[in-house]
Parts: sequence; structure tokens; C-alpha cells
Amino acid sequence: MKGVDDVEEKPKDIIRFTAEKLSVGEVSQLVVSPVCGAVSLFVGTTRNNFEGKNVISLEYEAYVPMAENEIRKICSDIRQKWPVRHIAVFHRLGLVPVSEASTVIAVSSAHRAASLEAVSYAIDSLKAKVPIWKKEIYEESTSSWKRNKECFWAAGD
Amino acid sequence: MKGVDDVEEKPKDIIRFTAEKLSVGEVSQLVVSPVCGAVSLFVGTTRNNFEGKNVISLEYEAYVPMAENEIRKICSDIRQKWPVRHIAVFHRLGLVPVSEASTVIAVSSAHRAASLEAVSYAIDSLKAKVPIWKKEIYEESTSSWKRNKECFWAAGD
Amino acid sequence: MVPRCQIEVLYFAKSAEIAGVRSETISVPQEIKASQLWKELETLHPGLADVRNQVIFAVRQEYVELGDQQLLLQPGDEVAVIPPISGG
Amino acid sequence: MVPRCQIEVLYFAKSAEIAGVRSETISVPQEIKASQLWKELETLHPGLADVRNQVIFAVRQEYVELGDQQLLLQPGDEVAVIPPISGG
Repeated sequence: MKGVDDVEEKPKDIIRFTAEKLSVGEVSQLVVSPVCGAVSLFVGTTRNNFEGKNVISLEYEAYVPMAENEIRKICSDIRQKWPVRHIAVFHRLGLVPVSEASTVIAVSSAHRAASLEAVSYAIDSLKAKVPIWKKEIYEESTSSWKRNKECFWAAGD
Repeated sequence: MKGVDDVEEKPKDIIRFTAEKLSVGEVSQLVVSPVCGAVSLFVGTTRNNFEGKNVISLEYEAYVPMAENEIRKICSDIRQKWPVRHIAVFHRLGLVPVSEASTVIAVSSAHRAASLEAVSYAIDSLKAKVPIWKKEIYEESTSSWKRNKECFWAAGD
Repeated sequence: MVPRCQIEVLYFAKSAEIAGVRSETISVPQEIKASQLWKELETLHPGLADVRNQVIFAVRQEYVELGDQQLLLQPGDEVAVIPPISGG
Repeated sequence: MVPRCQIEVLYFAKSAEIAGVRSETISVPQEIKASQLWKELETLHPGLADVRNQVIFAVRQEYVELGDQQLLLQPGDEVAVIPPISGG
């Protein structure tokens, strides 16, 4: 952790879909950089309720290769807009129990405004454009495929 | 992690000053709630440079009881402005090596906009109002007390 | 007659439940409007009519609405049926 | 004559380096302007004059600028000298 003589690392976009439990600490650590003073993160977690129904768990699926491409585009948009260093976007697939993370987004930057705004933009864009689907599983043993209000082709329905 | 029959936890403000290394994962975990879908975090880390000088480490001190009070006021302001659940503000004291966290702020909320905006407000306010001081220690064995540009009484100097 | 080719159709989420398959290979004209391609899928899986107004295609991983746009398909191209997304 | 009382003065960061102490107990008038209290501290630690324009007080943990504001001090009150902050 000397920093002083470090070869300056190239900006990295780290995109991962996994059935494993997500670790906020690990994703944060992936974007830390000695030339940065700020890491901003967003963690999406499973809620236990939707419109009064008790949610037992969520199940996620994705069109993985396209989802990775769409996230790569979002990373590229972010780099056009803000001077950020590293970007990590993790999304869990399969069953996600209540209170566990479905997504972790982390961005590092020299100064805080860039990473704070970039993280906000990243989760907004992910919800609007990345082909991932969530099915809520309710206590009453029913289930429902959800849609983000940000989904760009079905928002008005 | 059932969520369904959980007694709904009261909103918590968790404020801590410590000489220990901060864990982003642990602070995140402290604010997770089964009724929330979002956790937003900001991590302040030690940069290895300032105006061309190589920074070896930082040393932090605080007027701890007042700093805790000021953070409590910020938490209260946040709750006036946004519907958030739990708020955690951790700040490390003493020596902080390059790339390690000096502060971790985490906020949970049912929907993401509230916690994203609250975290941004929290770090802005912390930098403007909370009596904490950072001394940068440079490679050349000099050092300098820093001031935040947000510091409300000395911004113009 | 427009020459035909074989493409791979992928179904996700609700569309996969309705179609009863997650992927299938079908033969379609190489030049075809997106809306016409959708009609071919409805012929194979009539239940898809229910979600017509909610879905979009991804052709070679790029979004294409189910409208008048002319698709130029190559053998082996991947076309996905994309119900409203809900990641995050 | 205004009655006097003993208060606890705390110094932080650069002001602690200049004063050479982190806290001290001093005797001051119970009613005193903030600017006058600062002069008392400068008498004790002349080097503090260098940072006069950069500091603020915290009286019983509330910020008070070094101006005309009248302070009403009680024995044992805590007054801190607060250089520009730099947390975060």
C-alpha cells in the first residue's frame, strides 16, 4: 500500500453475474485506488414486501452476454460524463433471500462528486436497459415477473 | 432472514469514531433492513498525492463528543428530507495508510433515490460541519493540516 | 421469394414460461419486418399474443421494437424475446 | 466587576501545535465577548495570532464566531478552538 511508487493502474470495468452471495466489501475493494479519494456504492437488496404482499425471496435471470454488453455501454457513458477511475457492476442470479444483495455497483474517483453521480446514473441505467428479470415469490406461493418503471419500452403500459 | 414475521426495526443512527480499520461490508450490513430495497454508501479513502506531493499517510483527530453531536444533527436533517431507514456514519482516527478508508457512510431506504441523495448530503455536511482534522504526511517528511473547501467559516481564506 | 435462414430464438422470463422453451431454432425469411417475425413466433406459441404489447426484440443483442423495421438476418443469428426488465 | 469563572479550553490540530497544549483550565469573566475571549487566549499563547482569521470557537459544543457575540459562561464550561476542519 505504498502508493508512491505504484505503477498507476489502468481504469477497469469489472462486470460480473454470479449465483454466489455478493460481498459489498469485496466489490468496494476492487475499485479502490491509491489515486482516488472516493468510492461510492449502491446495493440493491431484496425487500420483504410488495403492494402489501409478503415476499419470501426473489429469483433473477439474465440474458447474460447481452446484459454484459449493455453494462459495458453504461460504463462507457459514465466515462464520457465523469472522471472516474474504476467501475464494478455485480448482479446476482437465481434465488436471492430477503435482505441479501441482488446488485452491487461501486465507482471510484479522485473527488467524490464524480463517483456519487456515476453510481446514481449506473443504477438508473441498469434498471432501464439491462436485460435482467426478477420474479417475486410470495408467501401465498404465487409469483410474479416484475418490470422496472424505468424499462424503456414498456413504461407506459 | 424471514422478513415476514420480523418485528419492524426502529430507524437507527449509528455513529462511530474508531482507530480500527473500517470495513465497508460491516457498515453496509449494519443498515440493511428487510423493508428496504436500497443501501447507498460513500467511502472516503486516502489519496497518495496532493498538489504534486506524495502523501504517505494521513492522520485524523476529532473533537469526538461534539463531532458525534454534529453528525447526529446531520442524521436528523436527513430524516427531515428523505424517507430513509438506517444511517451509519463511521470515521477513523489516527493514522490512515494510503488506499484505506477514513470514513464510511451508509444509508438504507425502501427506494433508491432517498438513500443516494441522503449519502451525498451526509458527506457534504460532514465536510462542512463536523470537527475532524486531517494532517497529511508527505514523503519529504513534512506535513500539513488540511481544510475542507466546505468548511463553513474558513472557506474564503 | 426471399431466401430463408435458420435463426436461434431465445425466450426469457414470462415469455419463456408462455413459450414453454428457453430457446429454439426456426427458419424465417432473411429479410423480414420485426412485426412479421413476431407473428411467426405467435404462430408457434399462440399464448405469446398476451404479451405482444410488453415485449421487445434483441437482434444480435441490440434492441429492436416489434414494428416496421426491416431485419436482415444471417444464418445463426440470435433473436431474443425481451419482456419488461426488472433488474437492480 | 463581572464575576469570573474557570473554564476548560480545548485546542485541536494546528491550534494545539501552536499552543503546545491540548487543553487547559483558565479563569475568565463570566460575561465576555467571543473576540475578547480570543484575546485572552492570544495573551497566553501569542503564536495563536497567526490563525486568528481561520478559527472559530465551539462553546459547549456549539459553533460561535470570534466576533461581538456575548458569551455567558458557567464554571466548567468547555470552549474549543476549532481550526478549519478537514474530515471525510
